Amino acid sequence: MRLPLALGVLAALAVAAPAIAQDTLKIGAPQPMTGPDAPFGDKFKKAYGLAAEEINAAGGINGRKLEVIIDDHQAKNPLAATVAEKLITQQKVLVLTGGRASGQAVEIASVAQRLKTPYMVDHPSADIITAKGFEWVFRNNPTGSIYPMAFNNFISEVPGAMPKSTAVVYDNTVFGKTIANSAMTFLKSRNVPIVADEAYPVNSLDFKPVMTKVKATNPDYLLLIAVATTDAILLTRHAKEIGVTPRAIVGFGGGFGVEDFAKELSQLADNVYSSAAWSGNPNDAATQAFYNKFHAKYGIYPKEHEVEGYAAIYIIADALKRATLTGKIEEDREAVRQALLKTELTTVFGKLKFGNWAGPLGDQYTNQNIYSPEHSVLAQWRGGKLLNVWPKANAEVAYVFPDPTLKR
Amino acid sequence: METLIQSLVSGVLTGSLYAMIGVGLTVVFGVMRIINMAHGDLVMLGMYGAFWAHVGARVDPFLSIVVWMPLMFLFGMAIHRFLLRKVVLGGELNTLLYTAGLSLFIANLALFVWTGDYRTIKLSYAVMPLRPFDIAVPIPLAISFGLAIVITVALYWLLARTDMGRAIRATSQDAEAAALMGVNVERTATITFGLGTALAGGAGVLLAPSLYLYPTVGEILVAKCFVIVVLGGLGSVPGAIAGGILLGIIESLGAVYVSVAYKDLIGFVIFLLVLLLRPAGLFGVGKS
Amino acid sequence: MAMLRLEEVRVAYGKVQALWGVSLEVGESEIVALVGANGAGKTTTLKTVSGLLRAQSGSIVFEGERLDALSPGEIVRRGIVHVPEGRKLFPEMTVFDNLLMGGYLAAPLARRQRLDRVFAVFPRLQERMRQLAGTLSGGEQQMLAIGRGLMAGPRLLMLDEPSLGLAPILVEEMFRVVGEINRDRVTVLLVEQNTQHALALAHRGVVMESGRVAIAGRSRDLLADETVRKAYLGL
Amino acid sequence: MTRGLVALAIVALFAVPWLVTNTFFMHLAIMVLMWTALGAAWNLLGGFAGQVSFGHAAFLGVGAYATMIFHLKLGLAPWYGLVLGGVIGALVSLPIGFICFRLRGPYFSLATLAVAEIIRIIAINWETLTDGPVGMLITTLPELRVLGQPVDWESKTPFYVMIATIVVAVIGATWAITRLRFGAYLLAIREDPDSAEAVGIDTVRTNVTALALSAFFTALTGGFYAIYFRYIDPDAVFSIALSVEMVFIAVVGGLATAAGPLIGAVFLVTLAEVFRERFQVWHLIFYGLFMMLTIRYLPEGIWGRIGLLLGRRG
Repeated sequence: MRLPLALGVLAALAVAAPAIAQDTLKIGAPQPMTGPDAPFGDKFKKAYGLAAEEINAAGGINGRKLEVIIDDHQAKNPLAATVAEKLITQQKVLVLTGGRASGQAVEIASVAQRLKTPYMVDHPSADIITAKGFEWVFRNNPTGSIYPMAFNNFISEVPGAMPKSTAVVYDNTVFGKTIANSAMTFLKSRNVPIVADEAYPVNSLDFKPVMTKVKATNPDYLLLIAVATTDAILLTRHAKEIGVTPRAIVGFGGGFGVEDFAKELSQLADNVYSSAAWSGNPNDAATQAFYNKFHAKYGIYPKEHEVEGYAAIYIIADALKRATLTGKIEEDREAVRQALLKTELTTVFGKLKFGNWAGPLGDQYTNQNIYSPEHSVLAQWRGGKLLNVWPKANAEVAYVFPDPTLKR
Repeated sequence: METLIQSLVSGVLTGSLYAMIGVGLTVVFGVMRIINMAHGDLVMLGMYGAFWAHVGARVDPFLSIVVWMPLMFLFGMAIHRFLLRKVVLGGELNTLLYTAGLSLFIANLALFVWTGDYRTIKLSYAVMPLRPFDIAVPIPLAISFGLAIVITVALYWLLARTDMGRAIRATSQDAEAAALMGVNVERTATITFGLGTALAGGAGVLLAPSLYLYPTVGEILVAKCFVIVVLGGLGSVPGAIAGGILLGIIESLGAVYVSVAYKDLIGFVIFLLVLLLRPAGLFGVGKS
Repeated sequence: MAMLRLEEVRVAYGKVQALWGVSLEVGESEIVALVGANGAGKTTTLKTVSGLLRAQSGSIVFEGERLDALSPGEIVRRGIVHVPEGRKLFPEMTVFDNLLMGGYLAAPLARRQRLDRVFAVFPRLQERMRQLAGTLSGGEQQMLAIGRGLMAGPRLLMLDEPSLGLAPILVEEMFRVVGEINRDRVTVLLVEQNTQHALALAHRGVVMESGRVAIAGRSRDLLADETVRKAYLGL
Repeated sequence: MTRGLVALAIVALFAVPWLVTNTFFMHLAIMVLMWTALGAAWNLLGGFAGQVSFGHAAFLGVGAYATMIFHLKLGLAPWYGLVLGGVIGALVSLPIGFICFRLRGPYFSLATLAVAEIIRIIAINWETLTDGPVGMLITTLPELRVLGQPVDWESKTPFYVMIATIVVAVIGATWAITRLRFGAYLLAIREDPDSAEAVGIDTVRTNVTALALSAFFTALTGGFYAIYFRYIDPDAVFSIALSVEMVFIAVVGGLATAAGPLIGAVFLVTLAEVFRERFQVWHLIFYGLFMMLTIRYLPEGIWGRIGLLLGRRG
């Protein structure tokens, strides 16, 4: 009795859904536009907007306009699945991107796989997303376990840099856990003792107690892993306040590489390392051009997230151009998937080719960018600027090691 | 030894601010028998107050407390007068859910107005901590600690020595008897809610320079509030003070000597044990 | 001319009718004993006078002024003070603070004078001034309840079961104090289970039964009437 | 007459997959039923016994994790895990009940909140069992034949039938309770626990039974969540927000009514979707406002108010 009524309401809603011109090619992007992760959703929205605008201005996809439909999942997993489902079945998008955090991305990947729609992951880093054999899921950015590779190379290749002991502090999320596992696995293989292995709940507000504990172990290296920028800032601040004095503090996660990090910490940020998925080489002309365009449009300089989002739209556009589209949505999605499989491209993020290979922790990846290990860069904060220091080929300046500011 | 002292110092400093948040919640519970789920969001408003004073008006965030506490007092009275007064009559469950809705409303309105960006207050005079006896004492936290003590003493004086304070305590112990003394119970409730809101806002102002702020920070704080007020005995002001400092110490020692991952668990387990074994709170005077 | 007059007052708790049209009068400087079995409506009557309960119909007039629409605070301001059953002290406040609460509406000067008078009547309270009310003995708590009532400067004092739970020797003391208060020209409306004692002290008595006034008259006459004693007083 | 209507409603309920072809609407219908089951399960304890639990996400999470763990670690097909998960949820609720029911009113609510948080923290950290924050993912559901036909896990129908069955079971249980002496006991405890005890009702045992029943259905629905979404992580299935939402659905629908949670879920799921669609950033603001308005002006819930109006008219 009541259910048909409810369904009537639902039907009325669906009819009221905004009508979209038939000849546009639609990309669906579930992102957190409200709730705690809203600032990140906004970064991606800006990046997608700029990319789509440029592509459309340059003639679109073989004459057809590109449209990115962002739908809000509030950083809630079930809602991410709902949104993905809605984009695929209601909005009839050809391909998905976005997701923001790994938990939501796994839901989206699962839906995309079932409903046979390509999902081009732009930022979520959990290995599980491309390690479960989902042939409809593609990823440009490195997986979590690849993040520490530049750091691993640095300590292996620089004479005397191999840690005598290491403290690892990471957030208790997929992100923190994966990177910590990867880093610790490598360190253990080099017989480096892990003197502190501390997982903190995300948004802890107070890291003085952890740092007190870390200080008591007197580590040679301090590795900090944070998915949230604020945690990155507070971890560093509290480590220095309590007086932890390792030879180097190395941060993993976007937060250690954003402008806010230096702005908030001022001199406390000096000489902190950031091992990130992408640190952008400002000397590269294409990167320069992108920086300037982005700043001209939005008044801010892009970072990791914006670069990833911007690149994602170009990757998808490239595949759409090569795919033969018939207007039958199922066939078109398969065509886009086939085109993505053949992608060979260099974006502002770096080189890209999807492939199946084994990750550093033994995961079997499918459709994971085979150049991911090369994207890992070690950078260091110098007087408010983040400069690449390793690998040597990408270095903008020479590294400062050990960190002189940490010795009392 | 140094580690132990350092953890105790950190615990007490943070705990003093927890105490202030807890006191605000507990006076409201005492008088109205409601648990205000939006209390953490009121703290958040105070944090933004300090932030905007600092960034917008270039006023020292600590100084801005003299503006924000009275404003939050009025705001709290308005919330009670126009929103809560009638709902409270509907019973505990309704009030609880109503304030949960209020919390959602305030937090998301803040999200809309201020965006979800994380913000921090950077004080030029407080980059590196003081180091008496090689123990790190961050300057903003030390200032907050001092102000929290001043505010708490003032509150104590208000409750112990003024007619208004006596009326609040009397209402919280026996509302009907207080009415027979000529106390306007409803007005007292309005004032008390204003007081609780002012304390929450004040605590927010004091917290802001040491932490970071974002519109949904209240979620994290509200769970801590519950632990604090139950440790001390719901409705008891001295209990909430002791409970706040105790929680600060538990978190600090737990993180150092057990594990950061389990420090919240320790807090909740102690919370449960207190609920079961000493429902009047650890410090005796609360009611069961 | 009666100081307090109730006419046809009806009160209900939800669907349960408690008072079915109660009419009674209290004269200036009188002690009136309100007696009757449990559930007869004595406490309800007091609560209605003091404004804690609202009458559905009927009128309550105090010195020519209607009380039925006033708040408890406004009623206290007019000199009607209700010392409730079970004392209802503020257990976690000191004796001193409890007394100050009694004088909540009074001016500071009046408060100090009344405090002196209360301490004169109950010297024990002065000794225990800093103690928490919840830690007092039963007798002391009752003294404090009455003392707190006196702090409001009552012209009509309504006492609900002041002798309840007290040892016999303290009951004597209690009735002595009530008499003493009355000698200071304070009108007293006394609800008591201890019928014999209450009527012996009071000028007039009102007997209630099932939410109605059964009989009223001079207490001497009520005590003397054998049928009243048997039917209503259980003596 | 009533019996006929109920039968008709059940037939209509199970006919939906054959009438609605749009998969997104089917998804929303499944969401509505999932929330109905959760609201109704919560209602068994919160509505009838008046024990307001703010920790029911614990049971949902336990059910979801049990289903996943049995499947991924022990190879048990998830539909068996789902039922087992329900039983485990009920078992977990027993010690919780014996602990928390020594408390009343807000103290009980706070205790359940604490228990749920404790279980969440354990789930995050006990990695050997739960895989910690990484979460658990089922990539493909094993083959199942019903009446010789293979079940098509890519369509919505099997999930719809599954959750509709759970809803009928939990609403049926609610309806049965309102007719049994057990229901009268619960209401007596809600109205006045002291008097209930005085007339010889074992309040703790009665409450624990209600909690176990409530936990069973919540955990069962949690198992369904795991199978339907195929991915769970501790923050998603143990969150406080989930617990609050269950309470809210029961309250909006009408406490201690059999049909209330269905009304509440229909209302809130559609409302949330409309708000999300129409108001974008504003939608949680409106949602909060709506929550406040409902409690202020419809404290007895939508179905409760309808019941009152009908009662008054008749």
